[in-house]
Amino acid sequence: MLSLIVFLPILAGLVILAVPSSQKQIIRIVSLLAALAQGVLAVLIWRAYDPSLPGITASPGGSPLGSFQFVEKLPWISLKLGGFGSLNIEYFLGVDGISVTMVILTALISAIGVLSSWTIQKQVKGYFILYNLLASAMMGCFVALDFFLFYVFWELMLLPMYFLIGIWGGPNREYAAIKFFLYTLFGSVFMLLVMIGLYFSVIDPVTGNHTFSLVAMANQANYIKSAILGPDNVMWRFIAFAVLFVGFAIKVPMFPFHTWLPDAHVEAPTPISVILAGVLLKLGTYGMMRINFPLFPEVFHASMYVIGIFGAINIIYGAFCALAQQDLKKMVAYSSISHMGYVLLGLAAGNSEGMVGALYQMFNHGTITAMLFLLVGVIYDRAHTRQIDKFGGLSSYMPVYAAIVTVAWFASLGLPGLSGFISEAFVFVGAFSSVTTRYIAMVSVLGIVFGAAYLLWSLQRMFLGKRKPDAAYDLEVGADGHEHIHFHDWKGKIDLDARELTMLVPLVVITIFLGIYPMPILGMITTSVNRLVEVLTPLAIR
Amino acid sequence: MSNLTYTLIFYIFAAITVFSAAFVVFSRNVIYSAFALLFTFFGVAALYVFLSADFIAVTQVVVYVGGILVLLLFGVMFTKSIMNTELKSDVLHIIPGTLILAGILSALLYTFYTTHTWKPSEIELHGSIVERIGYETMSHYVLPFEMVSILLLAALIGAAFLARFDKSDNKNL
Amino acid sequence: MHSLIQLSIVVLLLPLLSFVILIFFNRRLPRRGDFVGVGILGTAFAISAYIFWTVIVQTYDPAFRVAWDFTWIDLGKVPGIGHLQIKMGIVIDNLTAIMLAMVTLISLLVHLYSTGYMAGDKNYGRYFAFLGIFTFSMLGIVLSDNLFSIYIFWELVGLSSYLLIGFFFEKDSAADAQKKAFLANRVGDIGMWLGILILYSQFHTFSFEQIYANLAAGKFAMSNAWLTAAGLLLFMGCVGKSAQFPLHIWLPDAMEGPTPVSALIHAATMVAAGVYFVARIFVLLTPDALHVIAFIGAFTAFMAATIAITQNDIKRVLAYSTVSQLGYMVLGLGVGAYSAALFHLVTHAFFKACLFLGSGAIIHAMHHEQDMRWMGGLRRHMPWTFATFTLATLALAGLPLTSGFMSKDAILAGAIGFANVEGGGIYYLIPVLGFFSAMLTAFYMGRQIWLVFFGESRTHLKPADNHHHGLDAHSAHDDHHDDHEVHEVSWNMRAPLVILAVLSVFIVYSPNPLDGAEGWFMKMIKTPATVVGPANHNCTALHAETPSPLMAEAFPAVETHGATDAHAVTGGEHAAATGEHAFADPRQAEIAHAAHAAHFPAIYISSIMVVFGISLAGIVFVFRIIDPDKTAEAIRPLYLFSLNKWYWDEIYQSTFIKGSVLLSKILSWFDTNVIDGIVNGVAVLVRNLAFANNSFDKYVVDGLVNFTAFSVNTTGAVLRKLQTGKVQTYVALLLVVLFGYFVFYFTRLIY
Amino acid sequence: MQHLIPIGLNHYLTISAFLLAFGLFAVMTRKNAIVVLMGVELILNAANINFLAFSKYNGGIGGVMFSLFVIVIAAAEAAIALAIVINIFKIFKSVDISSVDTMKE
Repeated sequence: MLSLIVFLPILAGLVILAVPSSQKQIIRIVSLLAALAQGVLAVLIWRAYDPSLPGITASPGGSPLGSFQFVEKLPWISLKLGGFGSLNIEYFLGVDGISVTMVILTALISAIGVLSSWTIQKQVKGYFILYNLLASAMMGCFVALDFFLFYVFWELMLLPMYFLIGIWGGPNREYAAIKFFLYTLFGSVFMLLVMIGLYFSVIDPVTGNHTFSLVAMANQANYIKSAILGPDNVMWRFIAFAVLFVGFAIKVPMFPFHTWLPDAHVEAPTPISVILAGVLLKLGTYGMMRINFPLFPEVFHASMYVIGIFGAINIIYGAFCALAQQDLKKMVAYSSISHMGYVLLGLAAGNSEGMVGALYQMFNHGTITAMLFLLVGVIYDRAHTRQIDKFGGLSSYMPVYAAIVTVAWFASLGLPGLSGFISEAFVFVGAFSSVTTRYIAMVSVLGIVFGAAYLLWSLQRMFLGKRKPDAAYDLEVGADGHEHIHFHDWKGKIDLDARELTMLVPLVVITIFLGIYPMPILGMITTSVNRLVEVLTPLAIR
Repeated sequence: MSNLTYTLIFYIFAAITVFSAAFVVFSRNVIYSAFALLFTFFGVAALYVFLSADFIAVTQVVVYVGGILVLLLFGVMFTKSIMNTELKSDVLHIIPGTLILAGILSALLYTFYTTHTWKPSEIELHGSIVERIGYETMSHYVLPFEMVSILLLAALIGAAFLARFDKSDNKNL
Repeated sequence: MHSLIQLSIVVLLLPLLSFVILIFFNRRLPRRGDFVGVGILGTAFAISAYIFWTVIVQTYDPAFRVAWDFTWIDLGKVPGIGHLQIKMGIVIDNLTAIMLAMVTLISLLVHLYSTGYMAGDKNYGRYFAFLGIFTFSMLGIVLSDNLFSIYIFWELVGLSSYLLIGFFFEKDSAADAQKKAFLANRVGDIGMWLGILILYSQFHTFSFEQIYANLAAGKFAMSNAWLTAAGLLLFMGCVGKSAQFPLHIWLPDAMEGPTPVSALIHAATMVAAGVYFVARIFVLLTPDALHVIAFIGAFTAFMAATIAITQNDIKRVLAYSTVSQLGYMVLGLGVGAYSAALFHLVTHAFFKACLFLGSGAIIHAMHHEQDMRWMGGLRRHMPWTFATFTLATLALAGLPLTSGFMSKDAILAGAIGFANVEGGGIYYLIPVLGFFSAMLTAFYMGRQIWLVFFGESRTHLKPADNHHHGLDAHSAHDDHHDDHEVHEVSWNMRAPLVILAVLSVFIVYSPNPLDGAEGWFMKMIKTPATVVGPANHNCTALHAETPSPLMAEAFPAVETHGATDAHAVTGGEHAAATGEHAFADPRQAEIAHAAHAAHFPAIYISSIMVVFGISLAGIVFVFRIIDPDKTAEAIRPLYLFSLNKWYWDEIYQSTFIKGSVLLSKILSWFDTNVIDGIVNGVAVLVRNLAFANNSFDKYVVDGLVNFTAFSVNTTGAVLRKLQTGKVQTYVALLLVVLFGYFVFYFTRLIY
Repeated sequence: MQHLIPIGLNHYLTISAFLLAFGLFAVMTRKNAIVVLMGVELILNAANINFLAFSKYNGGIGGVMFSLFVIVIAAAEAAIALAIVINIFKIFKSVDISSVDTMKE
């Protein structure tokens, strides 16, 4: 099941390989079908998922696989390395509450990304092959339970992303692509080091060999006491945690490692922005929840305060930077930074409410920001500019677009009734309830106001009022006596067309539904998060 | 058959094999070489019989003599006209070749006769093994067998393709 | 589930249904679906009226309370806490029943009124949809039984207010106003949210009932300062929503919305939600918090009143008057005059809605002229409007025989009582400001009446360049705009005025025009017993400095009550049901006593003040014994101070807004230049290192490489001779090597 | 002489060594491609003799089977090689493989 959902896009990519590159429509449809099949599988997984099993790690006396579901475990690479012993890498997939939500999100965003890629005209075949590779790698990251396998998927993701930005991006695409590539590569190199250190510190309780299994690594009893990252080696564990954290923080992206994000977003084509914001950023925080924190719980506990401060900086700093932007996409990119700060803050709280909020925020940020980027793409397609000042009064001329923008913008600023609110609320509830992050939460709350400020301001400048003199479009009086809008060299429908509605309406519906009744997602994650919190709480406090 | 007769017959066939092989190599005339090769193959087939591999011997005769040799002769005739005096085959590196021949031969023989660690098994093959070959082919060796058959098929098709007589080539000739 | 709960859920969901129908289908319905909105609100009001009837008239029990909740979010077995569920629920008590009826009634009337006022607008259908979502959110606040859902509906109210203020979004001023309103509310909301967080972090529940039970049981583990902070932070929500100082700035600007919206949202319901919320959390407010609240209320009441006297826009005067009256309510709550404040909330809702709708009628009739200086003499053209407007004005000013008199008087009496109990001094500032504001209220309302309805029409005086037409409905009418064609409005706009005016008369609330306490309202809404203060032994320290003989008696009784019974909150109300005031908190009891004693002084003082105010307005603006312009000139700095609204907008503009924008620019610069600069600098550094490395490479490493290449080349030239291209040469070489191996092997074997 | 009378493994190996040596010599020195092919056949036969000899004196059937496959593959090789030779002939008008030295440069 999980293998299928991971490798379906690659299969589709292989099929596309066989399709002549002139058959653009077939290529798109094959990708779409793969994405839809992935979606169906995600729904099946969602339906079959048993929310009462916690996952995270093997409970004492329980199955060594932990209570993961849909587990697939096969020996993959077994190398005898002479003096180093043997290298045992497993093909180990499985989901628990933390990953299953991300699997669903990935399937959803992938499908929407394919739809959004319909307008790509340049080298369609190559684009979709890379796209499908990316989709597979993302999905793989979320279901891999072997650190090595995770790392493979993690790196596999980097390459298509580099090309997708570097070939199909905007005018400054090479710079952005290289920046993205170097930043994330920088992070992953450290991850590799820590991974190897962990490998030699952990013993699989069943086989007695060293193992890359994250399930075994998450159980502190499996560590060799005197090993490099064993419990005795406090300093090295601290360094490993920090290094790993930086690796993931780059992906989040956390201040001060965030500058690749605005560049990458501004240059990337719309679907790639959607994927980037919708799924890729989540990998950073997912990695923290899956790897960074449970493997080094005592270090996590000691550094909660610092993580919280960085979360708060992200929230407020991102909001302020967003306030100053003239480019709409850049503003949304900074809003992403701000919103990922909530995730960090929730994680830093270290309690169930905060973690649930963080995970739920990851999901909601995925859907909401995807929506924001799609909407930016819509206007960019038409007007070929994203300067906020070049618009004005769009509400009158594009009512459906304006309505969806309003929903998306308000979802982003955390309006109750829309999903973003619940996650932000839980993040704050958690952060405030934790004594460590209480004051940080009090400062971060300001982010709510500034978030509202930049979103409402941009909304006002673009959609309210009247057309500005130097706007990127003209007004024409139509046959019916009403004023209509006219974009230069845009032949399509002025308001949203059917394809765009197909992408946006499901996201709007999800956003509203999950804002009113969050249990379909929360129900899956609470058990796992509670277990995670237990694992993270040091024995002394537990 | 007495032991001596057995030995004698072996030596006769061994001599036929070795000398005809030498003739194959040293003869200047390709046609002669081909016919000498015929004898070599027969000699080898006889030796196979001595080695209790009668089935292989028959196969040797059928395939080598009936197939490969005929093929070689075809090749000779395709490429040279029979009546052509140029049937003689020139030689190259004759001195290093002879040296190497001598060297390798002596090295091998030296090895064989100085190595005392050969450990022939108590059991030797006796009598006909056709039935065992049949069983083995269809059980243990069925996969190689199938692969070899596919290889043969591919080789035949490939050979036919390679050697096909193009019209364009015809014009050039 | 109690049948009332079921009914209230229906009432809650009906406006939402209206919203959903209208937002999606308004263009397909006849008349853009306005009848859907009116019809649904009519139904909702009918059901609310039934609830009101059942609860207030039939049951007639001050302690009446039914509640119901369901699990909204289940967080499972949370480590360290246990099974954690977040519940949503509905509670119906007397206050809820009254608010429910009030909100649905005003909403219904505004819907009805809007069918006339908004007719012909291009977004007519959407307007009713927005009214629907507003009513839904407002009812949600009223019905909520926990802080979390109140917060949710609180923000939704903010959203609907945002949508409705900016309904004429093509006007830049409207777009600015809607943003300002939302942001000001957000600032208040984050305070409220922090307050909620403080309480949640202690008790892991949002439910009022459980929080109060826990507080009463003394389970609040943080210091008392935190509890006071929690109360004040929650009050910040009210500051935002009820436009109290310092977040009052948004409300006057919100008048950019359509006038019926101003009536519904910015006069009667939404702004009252803040007061309602403070009433809900009243029991957890510590005395310190209450003092702050009282001062903020008094200051707001006074400040807004001073601003209102110089405003020329008819709606702005009413807006500042709303701020001022809300200040009264907050003051009332702060001094502990709980029922009086809520009483004022209800009475104010009706007469202020009436005033706004009346002003809407005037604006409508005057073709969107809002400046009072160019009105005048309208009483002859619009008798119905004149009558109802005047009645409501009298109620607002607080003349006897009106509802406003009773409620304002009760608040002022409470303020005097409070000051007496607290021991005078600075606390007397509160009633003084209250009375002074009452006079100012009478003065500016008198001014409005005189300017608008009396005298002669001054339309022609209006400077031509000052023409400003809103984008309101009927802009087409402007073409054949005739000054003398001022007509009374149609029935669907008149009927709401009449109904609201009738509801401003004393008899609706109390048989005794001088004492609201004898009416059903004050009898049904009793001050709940506080769960902090002396009832909470953790908090006794707070009251060490204000010992009271009553405390010793009340304290042990309530402590046992609170510790064992989750319904400690209603304990006092149970006692009250028997007919006597039985305050759990001695301080409350003291203030109530003092307020009772101050009842008649308050009546006298306020009546005198009001009459003085109205007469002064008459003297100035009708008989012109004192020339207003000369007076204004004489006290010009004061006049400008008032006209420019105490310069609050400018102060905020130059500090917070400019500051934020500046900070954002600085941070953005920092981001692109410093952080990205560091990143790029590292890249340049690495590249320079690479260059340095490169030269090393070129001369040292490359030298070696070149040497190697040279030697390889020479060797190659030799070996090349072997590359004959002949297969057999290669075979020969191969065999030579093989032979060599043999030799090597054997020599090893031998030696 | 006692080496010569009971026919043993070494006899066969000696024969195969001769065949191998002759085969190699042919491959190495003859210019005619056909003769080179004949040399190859000799080498293959030498190998086959070794297989069967070891098989016989080891009692296993593996060598027999292997030699069978060798024969088959030899047949295939011969067919392909001859086809190649014919092609060479077509292109170079000769079967003299010493003239086929385009690999030189």
